[in-house]
Amino acid sequence: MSIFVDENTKVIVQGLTGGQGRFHGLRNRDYGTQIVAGVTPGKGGSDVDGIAVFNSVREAVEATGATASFVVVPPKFASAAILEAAEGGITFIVSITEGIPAHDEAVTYNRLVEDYPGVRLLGPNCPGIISPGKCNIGITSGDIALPGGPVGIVSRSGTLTYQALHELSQQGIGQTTCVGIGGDPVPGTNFIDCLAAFEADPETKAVMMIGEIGGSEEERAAEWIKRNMTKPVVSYVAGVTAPPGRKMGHAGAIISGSKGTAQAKMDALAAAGVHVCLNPTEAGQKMVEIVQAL
Amino acid sequence: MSIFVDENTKVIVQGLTGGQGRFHGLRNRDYGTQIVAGVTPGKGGSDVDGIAVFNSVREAVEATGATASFVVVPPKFASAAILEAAEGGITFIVSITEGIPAHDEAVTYNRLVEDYPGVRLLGPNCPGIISPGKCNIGITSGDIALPGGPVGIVSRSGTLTYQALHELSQQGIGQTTCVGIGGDPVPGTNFIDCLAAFEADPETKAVMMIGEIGGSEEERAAEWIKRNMTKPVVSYVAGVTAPPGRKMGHAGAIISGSKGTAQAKMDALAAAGVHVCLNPTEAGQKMVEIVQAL
Amino acid sequence: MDLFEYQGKQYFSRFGIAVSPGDVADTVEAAVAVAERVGFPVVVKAQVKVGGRGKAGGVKLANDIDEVRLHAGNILGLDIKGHVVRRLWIERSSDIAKEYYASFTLDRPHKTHLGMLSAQGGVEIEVVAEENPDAIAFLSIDPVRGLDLGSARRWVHEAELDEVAREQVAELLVKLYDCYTTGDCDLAEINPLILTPDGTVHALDAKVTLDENASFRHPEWEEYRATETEDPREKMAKEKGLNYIGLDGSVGIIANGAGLAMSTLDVVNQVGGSAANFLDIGGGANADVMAAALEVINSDPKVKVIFVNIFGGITRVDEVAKGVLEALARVTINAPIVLRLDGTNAVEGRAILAPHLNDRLITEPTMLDAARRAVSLANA
Amino acid sequence: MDLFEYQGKQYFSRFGIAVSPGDVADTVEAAVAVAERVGFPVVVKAQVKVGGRGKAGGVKLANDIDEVRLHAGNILGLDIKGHVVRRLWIERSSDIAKEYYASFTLDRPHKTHLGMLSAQGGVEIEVVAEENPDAIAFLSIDPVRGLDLGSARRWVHEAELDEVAREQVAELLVKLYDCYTTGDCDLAEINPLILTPDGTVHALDAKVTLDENASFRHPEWEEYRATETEDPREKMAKEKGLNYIGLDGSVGIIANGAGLAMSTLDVVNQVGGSAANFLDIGGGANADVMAAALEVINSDPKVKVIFVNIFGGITRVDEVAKGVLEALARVTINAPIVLRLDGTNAVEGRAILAPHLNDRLITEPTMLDAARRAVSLANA
Repeated sequence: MSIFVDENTKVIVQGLTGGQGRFHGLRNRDYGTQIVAGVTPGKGGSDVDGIAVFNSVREAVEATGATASFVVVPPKFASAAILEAAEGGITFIVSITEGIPAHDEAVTYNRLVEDYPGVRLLGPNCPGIISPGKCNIGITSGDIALPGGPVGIVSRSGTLTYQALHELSQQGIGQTTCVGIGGDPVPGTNFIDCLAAFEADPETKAVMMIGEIGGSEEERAAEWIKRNMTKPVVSYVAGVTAPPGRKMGHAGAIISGSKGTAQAKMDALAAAGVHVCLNPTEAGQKMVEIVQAL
Repeated sequence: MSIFVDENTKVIVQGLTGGQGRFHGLRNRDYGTQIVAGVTPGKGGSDVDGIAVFNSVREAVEATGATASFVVVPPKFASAAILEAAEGGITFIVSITEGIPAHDEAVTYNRLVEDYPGVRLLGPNCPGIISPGKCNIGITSGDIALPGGPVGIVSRSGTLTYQALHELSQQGIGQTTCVGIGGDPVPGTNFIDCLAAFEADPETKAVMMIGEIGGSEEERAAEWIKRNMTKPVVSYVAGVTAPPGRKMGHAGAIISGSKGTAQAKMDALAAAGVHVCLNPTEAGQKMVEIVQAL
Repeated sequence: MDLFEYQGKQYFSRFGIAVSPGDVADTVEAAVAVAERVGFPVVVKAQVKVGGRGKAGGVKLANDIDEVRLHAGNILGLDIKGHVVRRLWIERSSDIAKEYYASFTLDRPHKTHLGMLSAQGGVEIEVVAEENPDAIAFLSIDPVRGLDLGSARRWVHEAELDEVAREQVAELLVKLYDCYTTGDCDLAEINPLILTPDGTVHALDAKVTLDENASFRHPEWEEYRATETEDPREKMAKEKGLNYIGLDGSVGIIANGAGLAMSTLDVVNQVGGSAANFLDIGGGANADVMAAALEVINSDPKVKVIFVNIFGGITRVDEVAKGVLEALARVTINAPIVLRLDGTNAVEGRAILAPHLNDRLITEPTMLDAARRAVSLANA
Repeated sequence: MDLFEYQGKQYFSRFGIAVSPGDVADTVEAAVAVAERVGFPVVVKAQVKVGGRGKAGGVKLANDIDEVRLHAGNILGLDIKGHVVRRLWIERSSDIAKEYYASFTLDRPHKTHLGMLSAQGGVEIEVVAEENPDAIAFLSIDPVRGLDLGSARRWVHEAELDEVAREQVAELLVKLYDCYTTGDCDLAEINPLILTPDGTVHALDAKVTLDENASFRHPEWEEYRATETEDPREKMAKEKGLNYIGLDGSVGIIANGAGLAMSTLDVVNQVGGSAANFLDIGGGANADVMAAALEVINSDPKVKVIFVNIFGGITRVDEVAKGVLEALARVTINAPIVLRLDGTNAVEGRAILAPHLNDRLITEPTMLDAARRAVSLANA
C-alpha cells in the first residue's frame, strides 16, 4: 500500500497549459500517473498532448471524477487556484509553487481547515509526492524511486528527499510513498499527518524523516512519535551549522533566537526513540540496516 | 477629590419602583446623591417619592443628563438592564445584583468592552461606591464613611469594606472614595482600575485594598503596584484558612487546585511593597499609622 | 452543583453529544435489566462525586448476567472515600483506540471562555498541563462571538487529533460548547472522549458543574437537586437560605457577608483555634435568619463555642440581637455564644442583649477580642 | 527585507498609524532643515539595521541648531557594530508618560497570526517574555477572520493599558494589523508605543520586516530595496537570482536545493572544515546559473576551495558540468573545485568533465568523500 495517492488516483493539473505545468504534468503522466485533465481558465476545450483542458476545476472534476490536483501556477495565482480546487471537489491538492506571500498562505491554510475539512493540501513550495510505481505528482524524478516498500519517507527538503530516495533505491530498498511537505512556514501537510498515515499503512515498515531548522514541527512530531509510533523512524535534520536570523533558502528555515535549532530538534527526536543521524548518507545506511534486520 | 463619582454625578435608578430599588435609591438620595430619575419599563410618568420614573434609560438620560446608573433588578433581568444603560448613554453603571448567571456576566462584560469602551461597570454583586459627603451609589451605610480623605478603599468584600470604613472613620481618618468591586468571577471594574484612579487622584494619599481567595486579580494588582504605584497600599486578603474547591460565599471566592490561595496573593502583594496585614483590624491600625506619618 | 456521571451523560444527550448506550440503576436487578437492554459486555460504574472510584473497586467490566449481579452487588453500598454508592451507571463497554480530553470553563483572568482539547486524554488534565503543556490545545473564546464549526475545525487540527476523528470531534465540540453555554455549566468536561477502533467518537465520561445562579431558567435541574448527597447540615442550611460549609474545627462561626465570614475563620485560626464551619447569613438578615443559623450550628456536635461576628450594614444589629434571643427561647443551644456586634444599630442591638448576658452569652468589643474569647472557651 | 526605522515609520504612516513628526536626512544641513521644520527639541537618530545604537552614541537629543549640527556631524559616518551610518532620522522629541509594546507576527505552530501587547514597553520583549510572561497579552488571530475593533478593545483591556490610552491603542492596533496583513509584513512591531503626558498615543519606533514573496503586489517597495545595505556578494548573488548567505569559513559551497546546501554546510563542519557561504542555485539551474554561482564564490577572498554538491532532480547534472566549464573559460577561478555529482544525467555530466579533471578540478563519488577532500584542500 501507499499513503495519500496510488494507482487509482485521478489527477488534474491546474496550469497544464503553462510551460512548467506541461513539463511536469506530462512527466508525471509518463511515469504512469493518471493525469486525467488540465485546467486553465479561458482554455477549456483545448488539449495538451491529448489531455483535455477545462475552464474550471469543477468542470474537470465532473467530467473525469478526479480527486487530486497538481497546482502549477505562479505565486500570484496559487492561493486562488488552491481554493478553487477545494471548492471544485478535489480532496488532495499538491502545490509546488515557491514564493507565495506568507499572508496568502496563512489565509488559504485556514480557509481550507475551516471550510473544507476533508481536503488535504501538500505544500506549497514542496516537491510533491510519489508512491513508486503507482503515482507521482510533482517534480520528483520517478527513476530514483523504487516500488514495493517497505520505507516511507517524509521530508521538508526537496533535494535531500531525492538523495534519500537515491540512496535507498541503490541499495535495493523500495519506498511505499515519499512525501515532500516543503520548506514554507505554513505547510498544508505536516510531519505528523504523514507519520500517522505511515503508521497506519501495513506495507510501510519503517519511516525516514528529514527535517530542517526553523519552526517546531520536528519537536511536535517527536512528541507524537513517542506516544503513537510503533515503527522505527530514522531522522536527519539539516542546518546544524546554520546561523540564527538568516533564512536558509526556505522561507521556513530560520532560527529565531534560541528557537528552531537543529540541535533542539535532534534532541527531541532522540528522546522519542528516533534514530537520529548526522548526515543524509548516515541516515541512508541506518535505514538499510533497519530494513535488513526486519 | 474622589474617583469615578462626586457631588456632580447625576444618577438614575433602574428598578426604582421595586422594593429594593426604592429603599436604596431613596437612602442614597437622603445621603445627598443626585438621584435624578428612575427607570421601570411600563411605569414611565409615575414617580417615587418625587423622583420621576421613565420607561427607558434613554428617555431618562435625555430628560436629566444623568451619566450614572444604579441597577437594582433581579438576576434574570440584570444583564439586559446593564446593556440598556450603556446603550442609553450612561457611562458609569453600578450593579449590586447577586446571583447573575456566570454566562450572562461573561457576555455582558465582553459586550460592554467591545461595544461601549467608554462605559465602566462596577459589580455585579458589589456593595457599590461611596465618595463620602458627595455621592453614594449602592448599599453602603453613609454614616460609617468620613468625608475629606486621604484614604482610598477598594475591596472585593462588602462587610469587610464596611469594617474598614468604620475603623478608619472612628480614628478620624476620612476616605476619598470607597469602591466595592464585588465577589463575582467577572467583575466589571477590577483592583487595577481603582488603584490607577487612586494613584491619579491628588487627594488620595494612601490606599487600602481588601482581597479574598480565588482568581488572580490580587496578583495582577500586585504586579501593577510594583510598576506604577507611588502611594502606600495596605492590604488584607481574606480566606487564609479556606479549604480548596469550595465557594466561600462569593461565586469568585474559590481556590482551584493550587491557584487562588490567600497566601499566594499575600506573597505577591508583599513582594510589590504592599503592607500586608493578617486581619482587618491590623490593616486599619496600619493605615492609621501611615496616615499619621504623612 | 456537581452532577453525577450519569446525570452529566443525560445532560450531554440533551445537546446531542454521543455517549455510550446505558442507564442508571439503584438495585442489582435494575442493573441486570439495563445490561440486558444495552448488550454485553457492560461496565458497571459506581456513581459518586469523588475521584479515584476505579482504584476503589467502583468500576468493573461484566461479560454476562452473573458478573453484573456480582459487581453490582459489591459496588452498591461500597464506601468510596466517605461517599456511599447508592446508584450505578451501567453502559455498553466500548473498545478504545484513542483517548482524548475536551472541556470548557471560564477563563477568569481573560474574562473569556477557555476550551481545552488534548490528544492525551484518560489521565488527569492537570498532570498533562504540568508535564507536557504543549499537548493541550487551548482555545480562548469570546463569549459574545461563541464557537463556530470553522473555529472548532482549526482547533482539532491544532490539537493534532487523529484525522479520522477530527470532523466528528469538531462537531461534538460545537455541541459541547452549546451545552456549556445554553446549558449554564461552570464546567463541561469529557475525559476521556474516545475514538473507537471503528472510527467513531463519543464521550466515555462526563463531568458537569452547573451554575446554580441560572436555576431560574432550568426547571429541569430540579431532579439533579433532589439527588445531591450533601452534608445534612449543609442541606438544612440551604433550605433556610444560608450559605454554610462544614469544616473540621470546634468554633462554630456565624457572620454576615462572605468576606467577613472568611475573615472570621482566619482570625480564629490566628489566635489558635479552628473553625467548625463557614456560615454567611447574607446581607439584610433578620431575626428569623439569625435564629435559623444558630439552629444549624447547634446541630453540629463538634461545636464547642459559637462565635457570632456581625458588622451591620444592611443587616441591622438590633435584628441580629433579637434573633439570638429568639433562638435561645426556641431551642437549647448547647454551646456558649460569643458575639461581636458593630455597625448599623449596634448600640440598640447591644442594649437588647445586655439584660441576658451571662457566661453562656458573651459580647466582646472587637473581632480579635471575640475570637480570643471564643477560642479560649473552645479549648477549655 | 528589514526596513530602516525611518522607512518603517513612513510605511506606518501609509496606514494611518501616528508617528512623531520627522524626516530623513543624509547631511548635516538636511538634518538642520528637518529640525527647524518639526520644531525643537528634536532627536537625532542613526539609521542602521542593528540593535544597540543608543549605547553606541547613535541617538542624541538636540535643543537647538548648534546641537543638531554637532550630533548629526558626529553620528553620520559612525560605525555601529560594522554598520556605517549614512542616514539620520530627525524627529520632534516626545514627552513620555508610558511605554507600551505592540507587534504582529506569524504564529507558526498555530498557523495563525500572533499579536503581542504589553504595558511594559521600551525594553526588549524577549526579556519581558522571559521575566514576566504575564505582562504580555497574547492574541491569536485567525487570518481568515482578522482583527476587528471589538476584539482590539478586549485586548487592550486584558493588557491593562492605562485607561486613557485604551481606545486610542485599540484603534491603532486595527491599523497596525492592516499594515501587517495588507502591507505584507512578516513582522510589524512598535517598541515603544508611547502615551504622552497629554494623553495621546503614537509610535516612537518602528520595526518592519517585509515579505519579499509579496513584492509583485508592492511596487512601492522598490525604494526600500535600493537602500538595502547588503554584503556586496549577497547583492551580486541576488541580482543573478542566487540564494547566497555569506559566512566566516574557507570552503565555498554551491549546492542545488536549500536542504542540500544546509546539509553540505553541516557535513563540511563534521569533517573539520567551515563553510564560507550558503549558496543554493535552486531547482532547474542551467549552465549560466552555475557559472554565475562560481563567479560569486570566486570573488570571496576567504575561499580556499569550492565544493560543488549537486543532486540532479529537475536540475540536470550535464548542465551543471557545462556551467563549470563555462565559468572556467570565462574567468580565472582562484580556488580548486571539488565536485560531487549525482542524480539526473549524472553519468553524462561526469563524462563532460572527465577530460578536464586535474588537481584544481576534482570529482568525488559521495557527499562525504567530497567534503573530506574539500576540507583537506582548504586546510592544506
